[in-house]
Amino acid sequence: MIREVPGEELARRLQVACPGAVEAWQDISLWVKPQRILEVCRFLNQMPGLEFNLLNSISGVDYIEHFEVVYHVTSTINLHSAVIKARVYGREEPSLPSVVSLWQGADFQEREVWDLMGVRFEGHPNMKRILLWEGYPGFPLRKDYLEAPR
Amino acid sequence: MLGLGIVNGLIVTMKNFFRKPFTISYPEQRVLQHPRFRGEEFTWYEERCTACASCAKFCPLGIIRIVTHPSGETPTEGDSYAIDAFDIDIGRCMFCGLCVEACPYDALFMGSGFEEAKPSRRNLVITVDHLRAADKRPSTWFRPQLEAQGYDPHKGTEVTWRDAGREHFLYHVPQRPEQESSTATEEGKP
Amino acid sequence: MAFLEGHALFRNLYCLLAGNLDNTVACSGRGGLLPVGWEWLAFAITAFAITMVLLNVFLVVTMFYTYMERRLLGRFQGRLGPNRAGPFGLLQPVADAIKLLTKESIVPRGTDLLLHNLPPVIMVATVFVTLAILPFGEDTFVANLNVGVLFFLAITSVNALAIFMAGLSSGNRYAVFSGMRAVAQLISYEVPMVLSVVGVILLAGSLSLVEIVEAQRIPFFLLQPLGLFIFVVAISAEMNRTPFDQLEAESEIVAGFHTEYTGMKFGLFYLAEYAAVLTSAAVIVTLFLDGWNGPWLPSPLWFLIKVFFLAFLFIWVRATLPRLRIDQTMAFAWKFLLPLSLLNIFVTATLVLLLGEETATGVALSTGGLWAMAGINSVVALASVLLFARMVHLRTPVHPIPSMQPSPSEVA
Amino acid sequence: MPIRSEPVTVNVGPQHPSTHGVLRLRVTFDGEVILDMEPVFGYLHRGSEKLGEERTYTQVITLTDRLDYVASMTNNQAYVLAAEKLAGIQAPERGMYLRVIAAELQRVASHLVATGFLLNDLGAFATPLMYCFRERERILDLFEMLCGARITLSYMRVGGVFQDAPEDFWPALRKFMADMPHYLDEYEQLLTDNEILVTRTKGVSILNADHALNASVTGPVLRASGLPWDLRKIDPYEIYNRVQFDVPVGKAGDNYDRFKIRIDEMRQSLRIIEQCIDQIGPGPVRAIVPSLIRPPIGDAYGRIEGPKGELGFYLVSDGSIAPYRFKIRSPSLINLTVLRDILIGWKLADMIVTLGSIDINMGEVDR
Repeated sequence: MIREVPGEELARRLQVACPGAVEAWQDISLWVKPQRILEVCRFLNQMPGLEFNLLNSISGVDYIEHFEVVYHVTSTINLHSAVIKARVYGREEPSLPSVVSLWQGADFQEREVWDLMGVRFEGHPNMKRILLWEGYPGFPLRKDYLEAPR
Repeated sequence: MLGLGIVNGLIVTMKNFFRKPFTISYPEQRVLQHPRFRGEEFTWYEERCTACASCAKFCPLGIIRIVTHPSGETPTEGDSYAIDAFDIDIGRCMFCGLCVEACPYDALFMGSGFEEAKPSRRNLVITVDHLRAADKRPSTWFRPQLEAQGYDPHKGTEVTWRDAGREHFLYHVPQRPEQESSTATEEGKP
Repeated sequence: MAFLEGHALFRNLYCLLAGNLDNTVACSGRGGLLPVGWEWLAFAITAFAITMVLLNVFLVVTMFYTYMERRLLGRFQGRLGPNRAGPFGLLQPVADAIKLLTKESIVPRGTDLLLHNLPPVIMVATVFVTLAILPFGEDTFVANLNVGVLFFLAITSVNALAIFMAGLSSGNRYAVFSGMRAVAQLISYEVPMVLSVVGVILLAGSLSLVEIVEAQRIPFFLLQPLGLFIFVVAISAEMNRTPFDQLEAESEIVAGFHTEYTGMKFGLFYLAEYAAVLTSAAVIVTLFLDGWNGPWLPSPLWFLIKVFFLAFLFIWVRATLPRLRIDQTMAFAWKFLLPLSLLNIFVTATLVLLLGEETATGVALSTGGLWAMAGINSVVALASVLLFARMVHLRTPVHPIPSMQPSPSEVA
Repeated sequence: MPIRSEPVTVNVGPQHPSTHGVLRLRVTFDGEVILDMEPVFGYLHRGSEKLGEERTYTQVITLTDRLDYVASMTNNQAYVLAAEKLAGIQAPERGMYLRVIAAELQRVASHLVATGFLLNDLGAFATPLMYCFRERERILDLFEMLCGARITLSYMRVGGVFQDAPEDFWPALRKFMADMPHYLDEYEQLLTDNEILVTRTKGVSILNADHALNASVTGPVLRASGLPWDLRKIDPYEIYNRVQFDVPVGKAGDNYDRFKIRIDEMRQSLRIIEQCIDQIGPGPVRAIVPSLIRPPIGDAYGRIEGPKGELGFYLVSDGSIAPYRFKIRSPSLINLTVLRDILIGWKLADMIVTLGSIDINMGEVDR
């Protein structure tokens, strides 16, 4: 059975390692500051006892006033999983650091979030569109994207 | 690395050489579909239909178009709406059967055929006249009352709206085993 | 039947036309249809007639073979195979031919037209030229060439050139891949193929295919099991059959050298491919399977039966085996087949020396000696193949990644 | 003087016989050796995630059918589990058993397709493919009995399955279960010891477990690398904790292991189905669920062990009848992350085989 680590527990540990990085927590979710996501993820990935070595998925959600990038991570060693979320504000050029240097599996997923949601990941080696072609106008999964341009 | 694996493989193919082929020559031979097969050609019983348009609402693609007008003087006494148009665009239909599942009066059934090729896309729209005139050979998909009769659209005769029965409301709720006797076909008739 | 049985095709027709006045051909009859002095016309008519008959019969047989291959492949795979055109789908090759003939011939832009159009013709021509030397039955052949084996080996090697031309002229990168593979593979497999025939020549004492068949008191596949194995493998590589179908490896390089060929040009490639199976099978029958000889039935029929039996084996193998990688294919030729064929020559030559008896014409073997040789050769073949299979590893280590940049010396 | 050679760039696909759909690989070759490779996606992008935001929770099921169209059943299952997690619905027991039976049948079918096409990529002229499809047809027949369709199944509903299996399903399933092991033996006889196959696949494109895990590779590809990471075992959903089965693992993580592990997994799936047939009891197959589900505001990530890897659905609810965000974690796409790393230095022919051994489905890659 994979235990879902409560956000509170993670927040307590992060308080020591990366002070000020945590914004909030609720149930199994943990909100961190987007600029410090790489730092938090490195801690989660490398800290003994946590060792989240499998990045399940990166999702982007458009909450209109902000974007939320959701990281589902699992540890195959300690058999627990966590949900890390980062709120990114601004609709023009929202961006946050990339975690490709930690998990290679973030490569295509971050590109997908950029492609469909328009959230840029700084430090990604190949930040190109993945499903749509370069120069496609708009980001289809945003809520204000209503109709495909002709 | 002695070539024995290759010889083994040759034996297997030779064994299959003498087996009966599993493909069939389509127009002459046909695979008989299961009665539950979700085919084209929807079966629709006008007598049952109240034109509530549940099917149109549940269709994921929105390809069912229903236009009605109040038919009789006393709609409150069970007189249904009259149907002006009941178009199903099977050119876009994906035969998920959600419309059949949504129908509260068991008026709409999936069909059982699959040879509905038409020369033009426009002809792929099933109109209300087509639905009225079509063979009433419904699929038993999501219609346990038909399954209980042992009905097979590929063998049996056409089914009138009286014989098609009504799916008992309690069919899908947890007390099904106790209610099984009450879902008999006689009871389902209106 | 008398036409085919016991008489050479060419001689019979020629004698009918020209009579026995010419000394070049020995005729049994007396006068011919044509007056004296018109022997050249008789020769021309005969040659033309024979060629037409042979080509057409062969084309029909090839068409039947394409049908048979597709049908049998279907059966091997649990399918039915083509069964729509005509009874049992027998007219399928005709339908295919009509389809291919009526299709548009598309030529890629910027290609050399000559280079583009020549390869299909060469491919078909090489296969048909092979027919000239094949003895189809007792005394039934077009030409009894005294260097028949060499002629066959020389003609088949022209294929590599044709395929390379096709690959390069298509302007398609898959075709270029195929062309490069063709050069590598076809030339590599020529070596073991030639060497494996040497054993047969040693035993028969002749290069003429007719004389090789006549020399087979015991069928050579008993005397030369190793040679037969190598020859079959090498020739299936020569005609691009699985597991050596690198040149048109569908899953890798789409259609290989004929990716850009359409219509009848593709049809000619297709025809050459299937005709090559038949001629190759015929050569194997001639060299190793006792040619046209056989009890009860007329000799051409025996020949046909043996050819189609071999063709069936080819189809069977095609239906079963996956494909080797190109470097493994090459390694198989050089590391496995070449040493084996050299061993075969060595063993055969030694045995001919040891068991043979001096006769007026040279060294010959008695029937007892032949049987002894068959036994020894079978043991040698089995042992050496197993030994080599143990020793040779086709798996290659991961290729070192070459640098993308040219070295400074090259730039300079 | 060394021969001067130039690298050549080839677009393998989107129209190529063995890119399993419309995948395009931009490959740089030196001769036949791969120097660089970049997959290009999007030729089958249909915007499923956007479409899902405009459909009710039940209607979305029809979208999931079309993600990995050779494994619709497991797609349905993953989505339905995510939606149940979101809405707090518990499916009745018989419904869960039926789901597991259907999902395991689908896993067998998907692995059959994977094996068949892998052998087709290896150049076996469609023979193993036809044999695999013969058995797959029988599974599709079973699906037709269950839900009236063969490919786009839409069998599962939030809160169970839409309808109980018909009477004639069980004898047919038993007959299939009796026949299938023999067919698997036949595949093994035809394939696993074949020298050509072994030569082509052993030691080729090795992926070690750490690399695989770091690149989020899941499913048979990860297990072939030696890590027994199977969500059915590690995080048992539905009734997987009530059945006994082994998790086959490979040793080297090469193409051969990825091929072999699928055959072993088919045997394990048959074992699971057999136990399910024994354990399944009478009862309802569908919980009482309103036709228009309105889950509470929140999010849920439901995942299953799909035939191709961890298939997850991340659903966000805003309390309405349609998901606010419908995100698909597609294993096919994410497994391709390692493709470049395990291909460089190998040959053109290996590229095709490695792609086949990873077993992608373009419907799921591009969504």
